[in-house]
Amino acid sequence: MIRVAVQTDAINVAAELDIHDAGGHGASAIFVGRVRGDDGLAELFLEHHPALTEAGLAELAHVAADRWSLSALTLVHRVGGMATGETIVLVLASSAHRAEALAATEFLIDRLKTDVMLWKRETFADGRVAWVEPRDGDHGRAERWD
Amino acid sequence: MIRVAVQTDAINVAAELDIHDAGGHGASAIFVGRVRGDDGLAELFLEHHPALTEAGLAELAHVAADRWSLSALTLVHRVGGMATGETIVLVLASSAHRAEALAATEFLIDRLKTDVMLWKRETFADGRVAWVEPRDGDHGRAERWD
Amino acid sequence: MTLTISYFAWVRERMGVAGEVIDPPADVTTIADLVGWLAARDDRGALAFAEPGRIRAAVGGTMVGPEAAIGDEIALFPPVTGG
Amino acid sequence: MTLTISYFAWVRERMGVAGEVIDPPADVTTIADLVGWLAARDDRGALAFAEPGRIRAAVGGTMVGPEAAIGDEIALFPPVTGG
Repeated sequence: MIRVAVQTDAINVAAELDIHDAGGHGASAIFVGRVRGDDGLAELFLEHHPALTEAGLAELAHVAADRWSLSALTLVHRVGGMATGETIVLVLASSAHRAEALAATEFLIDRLKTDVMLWKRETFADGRVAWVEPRDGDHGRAERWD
Repeated sequence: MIRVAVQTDAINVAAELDIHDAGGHGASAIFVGRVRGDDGLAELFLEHHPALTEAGLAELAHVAADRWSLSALTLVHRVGGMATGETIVLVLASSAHRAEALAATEFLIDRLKTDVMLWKRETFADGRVAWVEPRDGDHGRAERWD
Repeated sequence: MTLTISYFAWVRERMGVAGEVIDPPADVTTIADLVGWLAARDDRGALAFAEPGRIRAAVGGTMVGPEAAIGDEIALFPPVTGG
Repeated sequence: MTLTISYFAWVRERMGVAGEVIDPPADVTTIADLVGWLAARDDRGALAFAEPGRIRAAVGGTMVGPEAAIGDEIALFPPVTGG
């Protein structure tokens, strides 16, 4: 069961876990990414492509499902404006075996950052606005899976 | 904030997530291990040492907190009898950076299987009872962290 | 060839529009050609495409490199930063 | 030397008790010596400790190897299988 969503509504981690968890999988690995407020950030805005962002997430999900033996996979990415502490992204991968669930989760979060049409714009408390630049390390982490 | 628990009560993943999540960490990696019922298992019993099991979990938690930069760490292991689909173990690691949260979670779940005084006994639907033998792969995975 | 182009993030901001329909000259055959042509076309193009190496593209919904052929539906955007 | 020993999992089941207080001879100085002595002591010990290589131990709350010295509080058990 693969579930992919791109949404402006807040991500409810517990509810997603409930939906995902219906089967009682042996092992579930989960990643939750949240808006960090540690350098005066007031708002994070995620710009997306109306069609290609969700298509990109769905493609990544299918690559993961082909590569690892997964019983369920959930990929939810928030877009639009969000405050510090709010959840940006949720990855949930389940398998009979922990190594598969953990590897798929790590793959998905790494590739999300380099392969899907999403752009972060930060607004700081002092009024400054800046588009986030990709970090050098992100491409290195993403390429480990090639 | 490190939280370690050994309990006979069911593990409430959503509630643990709420407690852990109070700080709004940048990245949280989570692992949920459940009782698999795929080969006729009726009940899993986890035997533990009244003092050393929790001490072993706490030691692992502190090793992880020394090794990675974590803002919060939760380690909950269930003991006693449990049915298929129930949660055996929950690992929750948070950090400002995803790589730290993911690595700490993987370390903890690998080492849990080799370093903490816990023993699994399986009772099958046909009445057969067997103590679980460690899997060869578990020691290999645990030793990656040495 | 008539192209529908959409822009995202700071490329969109610098271009001042989310997209446009254009008809570039016949010698514009690749993404790199198109980016060069837009950069030379006007001030906003010069601003948006001052550093062609920082521009990414999708043609018909597929991410492509700068030497890829142009197509009916093109998206031009900065490196992605999701997750 | 008087030792308090506790047994776990199938070691406990085969020994028939969760623990006991024992006073082994003076030449029992290591965990390996103790396991060998228990295996020779009676039928249940022979059953529980038939394969000494599969026995793990903790002394005073710390996991130790077979060549470690015995101590007041000893736990003997099979390889762990948590997680």
